[in-house]
Amino acid sequence: MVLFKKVLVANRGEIAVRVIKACQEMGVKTVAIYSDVDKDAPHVQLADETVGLGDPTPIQSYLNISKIIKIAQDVGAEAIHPGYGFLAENPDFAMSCDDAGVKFIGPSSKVIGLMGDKIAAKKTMEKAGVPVIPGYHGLKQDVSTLVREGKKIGFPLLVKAAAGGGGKGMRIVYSEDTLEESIESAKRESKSSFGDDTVFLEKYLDKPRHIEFQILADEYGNTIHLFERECSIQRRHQKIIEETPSPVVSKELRRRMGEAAVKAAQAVGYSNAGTVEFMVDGDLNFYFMEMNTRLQVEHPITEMTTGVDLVKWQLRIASGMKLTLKQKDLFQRGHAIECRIYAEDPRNGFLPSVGTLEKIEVPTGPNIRDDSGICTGMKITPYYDPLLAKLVVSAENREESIQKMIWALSHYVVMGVTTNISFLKKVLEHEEFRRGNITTHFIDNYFKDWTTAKKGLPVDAIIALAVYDLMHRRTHEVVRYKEADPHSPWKHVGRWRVGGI
Amino acid sequence: MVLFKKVLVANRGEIAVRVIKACQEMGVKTVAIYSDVDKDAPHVQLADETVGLGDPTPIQSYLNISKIIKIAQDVGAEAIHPGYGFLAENPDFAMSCDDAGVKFIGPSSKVIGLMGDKIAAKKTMEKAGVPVIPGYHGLKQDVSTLVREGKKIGFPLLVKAAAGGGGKGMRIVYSEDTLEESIESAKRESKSSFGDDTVFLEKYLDKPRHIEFQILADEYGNTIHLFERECSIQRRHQKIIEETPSPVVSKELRRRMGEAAVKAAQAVGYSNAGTVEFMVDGDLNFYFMEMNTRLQVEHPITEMTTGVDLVKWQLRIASGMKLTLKQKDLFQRGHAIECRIYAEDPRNGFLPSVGTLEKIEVPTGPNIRDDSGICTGMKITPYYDPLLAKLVVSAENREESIQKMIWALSHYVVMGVTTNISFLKKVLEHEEFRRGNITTHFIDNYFKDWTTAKKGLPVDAIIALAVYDLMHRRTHEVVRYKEADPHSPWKHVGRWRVGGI
Amino acid sequence: MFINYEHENHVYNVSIEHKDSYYFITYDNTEYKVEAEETKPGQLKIKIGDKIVKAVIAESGKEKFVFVDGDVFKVKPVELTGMKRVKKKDEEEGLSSPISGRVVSVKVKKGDFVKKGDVLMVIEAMKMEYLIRAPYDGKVKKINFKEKDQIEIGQTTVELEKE
Amino acid sequence: MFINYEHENHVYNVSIEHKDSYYFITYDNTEYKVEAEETKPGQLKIKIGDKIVKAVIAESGKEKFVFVDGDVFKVKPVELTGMKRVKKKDEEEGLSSPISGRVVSVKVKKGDFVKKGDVLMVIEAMKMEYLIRAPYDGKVKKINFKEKDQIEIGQTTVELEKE
Repeated sequence: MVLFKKVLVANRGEIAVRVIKACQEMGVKTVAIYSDVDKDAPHVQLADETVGLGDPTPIQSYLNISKIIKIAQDVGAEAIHPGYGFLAENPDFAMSCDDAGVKFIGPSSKVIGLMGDKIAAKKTMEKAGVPVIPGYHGLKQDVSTLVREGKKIGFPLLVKAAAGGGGKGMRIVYSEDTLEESIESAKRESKSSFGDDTVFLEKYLDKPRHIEFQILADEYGNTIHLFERECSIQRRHQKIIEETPSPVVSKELRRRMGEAAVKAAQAVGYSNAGTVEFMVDGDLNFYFMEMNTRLQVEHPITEMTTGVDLVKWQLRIASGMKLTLKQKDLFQRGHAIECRIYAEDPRNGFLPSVGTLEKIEVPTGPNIRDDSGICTGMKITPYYDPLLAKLVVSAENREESIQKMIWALSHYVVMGVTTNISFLKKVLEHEEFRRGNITTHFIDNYFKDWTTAKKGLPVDAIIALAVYDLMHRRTHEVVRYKEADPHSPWKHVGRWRVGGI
Repeated sequence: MVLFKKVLVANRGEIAVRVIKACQEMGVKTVAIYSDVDKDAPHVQLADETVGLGDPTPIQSYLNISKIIKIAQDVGAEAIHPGYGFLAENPDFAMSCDDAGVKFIGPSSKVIGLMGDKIAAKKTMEKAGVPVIPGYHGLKQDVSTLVREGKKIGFPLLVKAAAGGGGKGMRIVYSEDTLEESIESAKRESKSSFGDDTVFLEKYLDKPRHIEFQILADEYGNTIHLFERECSIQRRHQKIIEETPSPVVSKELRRRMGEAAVKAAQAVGYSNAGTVEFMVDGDLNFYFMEMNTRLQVEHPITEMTTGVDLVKWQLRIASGMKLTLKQKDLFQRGHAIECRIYAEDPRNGFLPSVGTLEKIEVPTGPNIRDDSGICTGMKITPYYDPLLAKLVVSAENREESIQKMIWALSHYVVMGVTTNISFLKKVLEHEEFRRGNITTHFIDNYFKDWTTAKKGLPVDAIIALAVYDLMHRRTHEVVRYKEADPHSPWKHVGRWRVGGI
Repeated sequence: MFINYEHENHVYNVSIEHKDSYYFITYDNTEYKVEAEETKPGQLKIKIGDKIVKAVIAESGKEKFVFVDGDVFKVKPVELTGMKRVKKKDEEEGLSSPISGRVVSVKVKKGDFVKKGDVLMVIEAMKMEYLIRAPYDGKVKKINFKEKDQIEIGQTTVELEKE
Repeated sequence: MFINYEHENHVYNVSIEHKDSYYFITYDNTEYKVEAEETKPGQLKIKIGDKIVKAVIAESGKEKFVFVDGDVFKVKPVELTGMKRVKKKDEEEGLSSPISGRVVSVKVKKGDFVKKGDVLMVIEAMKMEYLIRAPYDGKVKKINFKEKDQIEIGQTTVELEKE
């Protein structure tokens, strides 16, 4: 078996960069595709060949199956790596690749389809003996049936897009009052994101943790797991901080969950990299939630603690090589954390922020990894996910890993858009986080007020600005402060002392 | 036991940056010192406090014991980290720290003194039952005695500064003809570098490899080793590429050498981080060469394969904490390589290169670590060692690690001084290196011609320049090519075709 | 030198002077005596008493970004005399689009009576949906966008007449 | 456009034209038809046939640095007419300092006869010693530096009269 000679990367941003680098190290030529707004993006700079997609609208560019497959054929790419998001879990795309004679780097179209339908996936897992969460996964999708079934399950409950992932088309419902509206909205979002408005309902667990297991399986039935990732720190049902090992998973629980994950993968004849997501409740019972049939955003923390390069294995497996890693030879070492750096405003409901990146400075040091898809001068547009980069660190233990991450976040400068960097730091500094007392409600429980609180300009920033402006003497448009009327919005601000110095 | 609150870093360049970052992660405040030419250097940018040393001459700045100790006292630093080089192995400095009530982060002054005297060190090791290389370590230091003893040992032999390290004051002598001259030159260099002209002579081994073991010892007698580093790739007797594990060290040899290293450290009551260097011959016999009583330049490859942060442990040990790492819990995983990026010209005898750094671009990616002490606009002066940065990578195995390093070197851009980057790449690409067939003679054996060969401007570079200049239209000073006289130095260059297009 | 900085609708009045090797900054009735150096373009090292503050400053048009202790703040120098209020009334704020995106659905018609919390419009951006809810009971006076329209951050979606 | 580049004492003559979306470069009797784009300032992506070449170019005064396939080359644009030979005679080259540093010892006196290979001067820089050896047998005509003098790269250490 030999590796592909040329691979097309059907994605953008940090994951496209990650995949291109892995290919280049292995001597595989890479082809990047890009929409008009991504013309100068890092993944385009890095690739060996590049082909434009035109119109930045996702459906015209990174979701355009026929265009992408045609490009792969034109440039002679033997395989396509889909990254995550976009077409990564689209069974039609995998199928179209097969039809075009281009290898899709991932599991078979059939497995993607099965796991993409969350209802069918749960049924399959139940049959295979993997525990699942109580819920409604029925085919009757009229709103009144869903409302009735929802009431049966009780509150809080989760409305979730059957075809979804990454928080899209997902709603948490705390009472009957908002049930109907939430179901309708989730259906609409699911329809627009995935072209399918099927939703399912499930029990929202007490003190739930989101813990997932990384899987690698070759095309000859060899399947291993690479231990867990604790992904409980979420906002809007999307992960923002992930770590491994989980502070609550004992050796024994790890063994049992790992076996269940491997069983789940084998039950569907899984191949390539994948992730089995579990919900774990306060009593450490675990339930199968879904299987992500692709590389996961948070894969780097597994790489840092196991020493395995998951992307390289994806390429090897897809080119028909056997998995030479053995379960018994794998072990976790140290502790790794990932923080997702988003262009978003945590003080304003985590709304995405757009703008031009004026300045970027990235922390470097031992065991600091920055998987980034941005560069200075780049525009952050509303077309795509606002993920800028993933900052990943590892250290000898959890406490040191947290310290390192706090240091790294404090040295991560992104100017031009609002980011969640300072919010991430606050989460890591939180006493309950440090104790490992985390659930998927962590942000809601401890940061509800913070997210809406306005915060002033700290004195250090004021001093720095004034010094800078005096050094550069660029601020001439300064006028004497007038005692304004009492209804002025400026009333609670500092005023200078006349004759101060 | 609590950690120091404030540490002064008595060094510059990449190692000062490395130590400052480790301190900051642990919440320890840092004080950087700098000579006039280093005013804007990265270690100065990064530190919490900075104090100038003035005159860049080493003896006036980074070697100025009394000035540095006074600064430590003035700023209230409880400890001094010496890095490597400069005062790191100076027993007077360690002693002066003790006297001033400032903790020296390293072993005791007595141990540094003992190990710094290579002759006394060997005798101590011989007594402790650690094998040493045949040679002359006598006190009679007149040139005629040394010449007589040298002839007894036979050729090739090594002349080495007793107080030396890092290739300074070292000469290899292949025949009687140059023996006397080499001894004199080595003495002079030793005198000027270390203030001591004692040299010793030793047998130059057949197919010698330089393999060293990392040691960590606390102040309570607990001593562990962190496995080997293979450092055979050297030019001018200075390492340029290091890797771990060594391609020739078996599990059994590793156990025996590791035990000898721990025995060596314990024989002198060693504490803190240190390195026991061995020569290994073609039959895998190993001999104690010397002990470096400090952090080693190449420590990152040990960190990458063992998951241990050596600098943090240096700080913990010096502040009186116990070593909680146990030998039985340590293991190597994967393979790591370090390449030292020097401002030097491999095509011109590896002579240092000076200039201003016009542009720097650094490769990033999973398991790529760049320990760097440079920034754009910085001047590389003749005052200090021309080490710019250390590029370190790790991967699942040696072959992948080499591939990754080649990729990383190919993406490492340093403009303004001549560097050894392209030379390093050629070494890694060499078939014998890939096979692991390396000795300390590797560069001499395979790259003698290369180092003196001139190489032209490749066509790709010419095309890139022409395109760039056309795009920017900045080149106006162009004159028609005249058929020059046959003695012109330009005769073997390309000429354009008139009416080319 | 006197400077006014605007940040999140607040104005900060500062005075600064350079004397000998010190900068004297007066803000909020307190005087700070600091030493400062621009170590790289836009990179400041400031010594305030025992504390070392490192700041990074970038400019983009009239705006400045300042990075201090892991946080980035966006400010503008402002003139106070004759300045218009930049902040909208709170009531209007709830009706402006929180994001640039595309209108996926308009839930009301002109003349409709709505209750506080009712969904008026749904906007999609970056593959997520944002609901515009009525900030108070009222009557729909004007609808500024229709389905599939592009909408920019801050634009008013619907105008409501308070009950 | 015609350009001459000087690199390591060789001159490279190139002609280039831009037509449609292609650049036509002629060098050493070969014509190359390439597509090129400056993706970031100083960063070029060039398509030469099937091959993609990525180059980085930086300028410093008259000098240019070009990074291609992991190697950096320093070039200068040159005028050939009336140009002086920049390269010294080989004989002189061996006598010039290979590095900027400090003279630690002078081994000869004016009028001494030396043999090829004899050490004339020792220069120290960056904590290493460099020996200046006689490139041929000869008589010492002039010694340009004494002990402890600062010496710059390329400066002639000792002048020798050939035997």
